[in-house]
Amino acid sequence: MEILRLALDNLLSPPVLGFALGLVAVLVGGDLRLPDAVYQGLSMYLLLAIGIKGGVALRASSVGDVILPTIAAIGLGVLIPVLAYLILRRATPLSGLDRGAIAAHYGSTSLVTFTAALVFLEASSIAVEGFVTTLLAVMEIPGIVVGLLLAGRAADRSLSWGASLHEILVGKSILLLVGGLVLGVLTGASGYERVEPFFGALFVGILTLFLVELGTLAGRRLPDLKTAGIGLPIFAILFPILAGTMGVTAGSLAGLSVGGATILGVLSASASYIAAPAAVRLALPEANPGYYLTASLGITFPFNLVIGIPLYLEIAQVVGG
Amino acid sequence: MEILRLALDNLLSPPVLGFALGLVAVLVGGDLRLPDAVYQGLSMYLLLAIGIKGGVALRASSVGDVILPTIAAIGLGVLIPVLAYLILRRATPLSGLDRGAIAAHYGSTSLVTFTAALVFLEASSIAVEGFVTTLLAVMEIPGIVVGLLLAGRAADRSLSWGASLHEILVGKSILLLVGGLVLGVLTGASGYERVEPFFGALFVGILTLFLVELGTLAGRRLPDLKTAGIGLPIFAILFPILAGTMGVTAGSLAGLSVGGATILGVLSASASYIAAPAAVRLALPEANPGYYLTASLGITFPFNLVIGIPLYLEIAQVVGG
Amino acid sequence: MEILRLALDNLLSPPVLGFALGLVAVLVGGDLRLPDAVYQGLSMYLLLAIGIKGGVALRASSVGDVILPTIAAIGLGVLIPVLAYLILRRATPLSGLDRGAIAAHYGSTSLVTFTAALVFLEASSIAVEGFVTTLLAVMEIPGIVVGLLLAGRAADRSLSWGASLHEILVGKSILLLVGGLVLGVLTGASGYERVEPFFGALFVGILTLFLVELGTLAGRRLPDLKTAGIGLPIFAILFPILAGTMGVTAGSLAGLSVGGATILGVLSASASYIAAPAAVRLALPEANPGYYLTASLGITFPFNLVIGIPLYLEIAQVVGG
Amino acid sequence: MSTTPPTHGHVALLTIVAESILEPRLERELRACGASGWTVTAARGEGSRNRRVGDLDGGNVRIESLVSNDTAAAVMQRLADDYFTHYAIVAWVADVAVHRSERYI
Amino acid sequence: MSTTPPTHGHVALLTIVAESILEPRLERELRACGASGWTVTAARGEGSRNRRVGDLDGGNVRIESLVSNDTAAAVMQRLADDYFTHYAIVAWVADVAVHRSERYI
Amino acid sequence: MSTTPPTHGHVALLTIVAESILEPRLERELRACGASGWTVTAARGEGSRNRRVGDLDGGNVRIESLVSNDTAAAVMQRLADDYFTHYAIVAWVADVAVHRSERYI
Ligand SMILES: Nc1ncnc2c1ncn2[C@@H]1O[C@H](COP(=O)(O)O)[C@@H](O)[C@H]1O
Ligand SMILES: Nc1ncnc2c1ncn2[C@@H]1O[C@H](COP(=O)(O)O)[C@@H](O)[C@H]1O
Ligand SMILES: Nc1ncnc2c1ncn2[C@@H]1O[C@H](COP(=O)(O)O)[C@@H](O)[C@H]1O
Ligand code: NA
Ligand code: NA
Ligand code: NA
Repeated sequence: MEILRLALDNLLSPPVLGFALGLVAVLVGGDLRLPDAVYQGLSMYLLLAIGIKGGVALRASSVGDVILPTIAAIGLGVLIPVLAYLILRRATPLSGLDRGAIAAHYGSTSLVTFTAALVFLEASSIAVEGFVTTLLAVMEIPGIVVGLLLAGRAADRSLSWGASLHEILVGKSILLLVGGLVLGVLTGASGYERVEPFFGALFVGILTLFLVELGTLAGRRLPDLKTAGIGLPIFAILFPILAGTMGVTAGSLAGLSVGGATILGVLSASASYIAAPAAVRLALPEANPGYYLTASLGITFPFNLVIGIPLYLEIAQVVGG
Repeated sequence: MEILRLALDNLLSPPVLGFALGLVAVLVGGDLRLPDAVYQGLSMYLLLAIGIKGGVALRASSVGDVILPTIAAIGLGVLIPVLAYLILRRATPLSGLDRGAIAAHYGSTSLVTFTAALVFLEASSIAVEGFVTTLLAVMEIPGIVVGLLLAGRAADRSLSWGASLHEILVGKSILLLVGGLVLGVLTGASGYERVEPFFGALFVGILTLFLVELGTLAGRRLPDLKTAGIGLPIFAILFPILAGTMGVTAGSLAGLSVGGATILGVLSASASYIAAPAAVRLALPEANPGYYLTASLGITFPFNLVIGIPLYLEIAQVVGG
Repeated sequence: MEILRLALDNLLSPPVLGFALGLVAVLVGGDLRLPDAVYQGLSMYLLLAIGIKGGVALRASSVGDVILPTIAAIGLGVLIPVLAYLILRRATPLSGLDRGAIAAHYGSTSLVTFTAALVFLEASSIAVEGFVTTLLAVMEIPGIVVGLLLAGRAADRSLSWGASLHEILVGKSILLLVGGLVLGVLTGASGYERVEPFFGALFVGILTLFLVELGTLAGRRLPDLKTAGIGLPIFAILFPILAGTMGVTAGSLAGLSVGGATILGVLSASASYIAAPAAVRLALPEANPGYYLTASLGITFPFNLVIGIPLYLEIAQVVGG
Repeated sequence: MSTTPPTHGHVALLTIVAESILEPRLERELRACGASGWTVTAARGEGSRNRRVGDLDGGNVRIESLVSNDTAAAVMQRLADDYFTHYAIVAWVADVAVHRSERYI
Repeated sequence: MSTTPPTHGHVALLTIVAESILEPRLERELRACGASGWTVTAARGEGSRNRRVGDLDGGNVRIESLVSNDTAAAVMQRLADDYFTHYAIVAWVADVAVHRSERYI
Repeated sequence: MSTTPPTHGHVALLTIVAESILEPRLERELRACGASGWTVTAARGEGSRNRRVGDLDGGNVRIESLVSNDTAAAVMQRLADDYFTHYAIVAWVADVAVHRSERYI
C-alpha cells in the first residue's frame, strides 16, 4: 500500500531518525542536548527560513485563494481548544485549570511538526500551496487565548492578560515567522535565489540536528507519564487524529489541494511546545507542566511525526481525491 | 534610470530586508537578537570568509596593481578623521574629546557595509578587483589612531596607548581578516573549491541573519538620537557622502575599476562599529557612546546600506566612466 | 615525487591552514577561540556528520569484509597503549601513573585527525571502505581502558571505574558517532541525499573553522613543553610513526584497500584529546595534564595533520601496492 | 583578623534564581521596589519541585541586585506573595560592603 | 544602619567553582550531604595551579547551593578529603538570609 | 542557630561586574593587588548610567576573587581611582568562610 510505503519512508527519514536518536540517548542515560545558544540560534533559523520560503511562495498566490483557508484556520483555532477542554473533562480527572492549559497547547500549533510535514510532502512529490505558512502564523495565537480563557473561567479568576499576551505577540516566534513572510514576499524569487543555499538547501539537515535536541527533551518528559494517569496519553494520541481529520476536511472544503489540506490537518493535530508553554506558565502558574508538556511534547509530537503526518495525507487523499 | 533600479534591488535584497526586520522588531517592542555566542560565531565566520575569498582573488593580482590603491587607502584613513573632526566643530557643540571619538569611527571602516557592497556589486554583475579586502584591512586601524590622537590633544592628556593599540591589533577582527587573506592566498582556487559551499555559498544567507541582529542593535540606539541635537544626525548622513565621493575619486585616480572605486568609496564612507568603539571606550572612557555609536551604527550604517552603496556606484560610474 | 606533492597539497589545504592560523594567533598574543557553545555545537556536527556518512557507506559493505578489520582494530587498541607504556618507561623519567595516562591517549583515537585523513584521501581521489567509521568507534574505548589499567597497577590502587567508564560510554562522542552510524544505515543513500547539503557539502568548511580553534588550544599547550623534558616530544613524534606503520600493516593484512589501510594507520597513530582526557582526569586526577595533553594535542595532533597522514598513505602504498 | 573589609558602607545583595520566563516580570518588580540596577547571568539548576518549563527556553536566570535593606525586604515580600508558591524560584540576601553605598540606596 | 535584612532566617550559601568535568560528581556529593537544590552557571577562571583539562570541554562550572550549616561543613569536608588536592576547584561559604529557611535545612 | 559555618578561616570575596571590554585590565589590576585567582562568568545587566558599548561585544563580565581583606581594599581603591567614574562597573565585597584561608592571602 502506498500509504505504508510513505509512512516507512517518513520513519526512515533523517529528521525522524534524529528525533529517535535524541530519545534513545536519554533512555541509555546520555544527553544529546545542543548548547542553549546553538539551540536558540537554530530555532531562529528554522522560523526565519520557513517564513521566507513561505513568503516567496505567497507572492504567487491570489488573495482569493487565501481567504477561505484562512477563515478555516481561525475557526479551527477556536474550535479545537474548546473541544479539547470538553473531551478532557470526560477522559481525565484533571481540574478545569489544567484542562484549559492543555487546551491552549492543542489549540496552537507546532512549528517543527509543520516543517516535518512540508519536508515529508516534498519528498513524496506532493505539491503544497505557498501560503500555508500564513496559516501556521494565523493559528499560533487564537488557540492559546481560548485555552487560557477556559482555564480562567474554570479557576474563577481574571488572568494577568496584558503582560502575557503582549509577550507572546512580540515574542521571537511570531516576529520571525511574520517577518520572514514579509521578507520573502518583498524579495521574491530572485532575491531568494541568493540565500537559498543557506535558508533552503540546509533546511532538512538543520531540522535533523534540531530534532535530536527535541528527542532529548521529549525523552526527559516520559517519566512524568506515570503520574498523569492513563487518560492523558490516550487523549494525546486520539485527539490529534480527531483534530487532524477536522483540519483536513475543513481544508478540503476551503478549496485546498491534497497537500494543503494535509498541512491544515497537521496544524490542527499538532500541539504547541514553545509559545503555548510560555504563555500558560505566565498566565496560569498553578497549572502543572507535568501534564501539558508531557502530553504535547512527550506524546503528541512524536506521534504526529511518525504516524500522524502520513495518516493525515492518507485522509486528505480519501477526502479530496 | 539604472541607478534607481539598482537601489530598489538593493532595498529588496535579503540582507537589507533582514536589517529592516531587526529594526522593526525593536520598534514594536520585540527583540530579535541572536544569542551572544551565535552572534560572535557568525561574525568570526564573516571575517574569515571575506578574508579567504579576498586572498584567493588577491593571488591573481599583480603587486603593481595593488600599490597605488593601498597608498590611497592609507591616505584616506588619515585624511577622513581629520576632516570629520573639523567639520564636527562647525556642525555640533560637541567637545573635542567627543569629536575625536567620532572621528575615529569614521576614519575606520565597517566590515558589514563592505560586505553588503560586495554582495550588491555581485548581484549587479559589476566586477571588483580581488585585492579590495586588503584595502579593508589596511583602512581599519589608521583612522582610529588619528581620531584618538585628535581627541587626546583636545583633552590635553596623553592616552594609555600601549594597551589599547595592542588589543586592537591582535583583536579577532584583524587576525581573522588578515589570517583569512593569507589562508586564501596559500590555498588558492583549488583549495577554496572544497570550502566554497561553506564560506561562499552560505555567505549571503548568513549575512542576512547577521543583519537582523544589527538592525536590532541599531534600533536600540535610536532613542539616543533625541539627546544628541540635530547637528549629529545631519553629519552622519552628509559626511559619508563627502567621504564616499573622496574615496571613489581617489580610487579612480589610483586606477581602480568602477567596482573597485565603488568599494573604496564604501570603505571611506562607512563608520566602524566594532573595532573603533572598543578602542575608543578603552582609550577615551569620558567620550559619550551615546554620540559615537548612535551616529555610526544608528544612522550612517543604515544610510550606507540602503542609499549610500548604490549612490557611490553611481558616482563611480560618472567619475570612472 | 607523488608523496611530496600530496604532502604539499595537504599542507596548503584549508583545514591545515586553519590550524596554523589558530596557532599563529596564539603566538602573536591573540586568541581565535570560538565561543564555547559554538565549539560544542560544531563538534556535535562533526561527530554526527562523520557517523551518518559512515553509516550510509556501511550499508553497502558485506559483514564478511568488516570482521577482520574490526578484529585488527580492537587488537591495535589493546596493543598500542601497552607498547606506549613500555616505551615511555625507557624514553622518559615519568611515573607509571603518568605513563598510563599518556598510554590511554595514544590507545584511543582522534576524530579530527581521522576526519582530516578522509578529506585528504578524498582530495587525492583514493577510495576508502565505507565502514572505516565503524573502526573509529571501535577503537575509541579499549585503549583508554588499557591505559587506565596500566596506570592503576602502577599506582597500586583500584580506580573508581564505574562512574568514569559509564560517563565515557554514554558521553556525547560515542552516542553521536554510533547514533549517526545507525541513522546513516537506516536512512540510506536516498535519505542522505536530502541532508547532504548540510552534513556533506559543508563538512570541509566547518572542519576548517574547527581547526582554527584546535590550533589555538594546541598553541596554548606549547609552553608546557619546556617542563616536560626532551623525551616526551620525541615520543610524541616517533611513536605515531611506529603505531601508524603497525596500523597500516594490520589493515593491509586484514584485507583493507590502500585507502582503508591508511585510515587504520591514522587511527592507530592518532591520540585522543577529547574522550581520553576526560576519562583520565576523572580516574587519575594525580596524573599531570601538562604531559598528556601537551603530547597528544600539542605535538602528535599537528604532526599527524601535516606529515603523518601523507606518510601513512605512502606506507600503505608500499605495503599494499 | 578583621572580617569587615575597609570600604565605605554596607548594602544588601539580593540574589534571585528563577525560570527565565520570569525575567521581565522580576525586573519590573525590582524597579518598582526601588532597585536602580541589576546583573543577570544564565543558569540552570535543580530543586525540590522542578515544575518549570524552562528546559524549553533557556533554563534559569540568576539576577543579583545591590539594594537597600528596605528594598531587599520589599522584593522578598513581593516574591513571597506572588511567586514562591507557583514558580521555580529561590532568593537570598547577603550583606556586602561597597564603595559609596549611597549609590544603591 | 542595621546590616541584617529583615527576612526569615539564615542559611549557608555554599559556592563551588570547579572544572566542568566534575559537575556530575559534585552534584552527587551535594545530594549525599543533604542539599535539596543548587544552581549552576558556566564560568572560566584562573588560579594558582591551572592543572585542569577544562579548556577542552567547557571551562569551569560554578555551583551554588543554599544549605544548612551542617551540610555546608560536610560538603567542605568531602571536598577537602577527595578533591582539593588533585582537581582545579575552590569553594567558599557565606551566610545569607532567606525566606522560610526550613526549606533548605 | 550559629551563623558561622565551621570551616577554617575567613577571607574577602570581591565581586566586580563590568563591561566586558575591561576584562583584561581588571585581571591585571587584580593580579597587581595580590589576587592569586579569580572566576569569570558572562553577564548582562542594567544600571543607572548605561554608558557602556558592551552590547556590541558580549555584555558584561562578572569577576569574583577570593582575596585577603587588604587586597580587596586595594582593588576597590584602584576601581575608585580609575574606573568607577567613566566605566560601567560595580563592585562589592563579602565576608566568606573557606578551607585553608592561607591559600588566598
Ligand atoms: N537549595 C538551593 N540552592 C540553590 N539554588 C536552588 C536551591 N533550590 C532550588 N534552587 C534553584 O531554583 C530553581 C527552582 O527550584 P525549585 O522550584 O525547587 O525546582 C532550581 O532550578 C535551582 O536553580
Ligand atoms: N582566589 C580565587 N578566587 C576565585 N576563584 C578562584 C580563585 N582561585 C582559583 N579560582 C577558580 O578555581 C579554578 C581552579 O583554580 P586552581 O585549581 O587554583 O587552578 C580557577 O579556574 C578559578 O575559576
Ligand atoms: N545595583 C546594582 N546591582 C547589581 N548590579 C548592578 C547594579 N547597578 C549596576 N549593576 C551592573 O553594573 C553594570 C553597569 O552599571 P551602570 O554603570 O550603572 O550602567 C550594569 O550593566 C549591571 O550589570
Ligand atoms: Na493544533
Ligand atoms: Na570610513
Ligand atoms: Na591511537
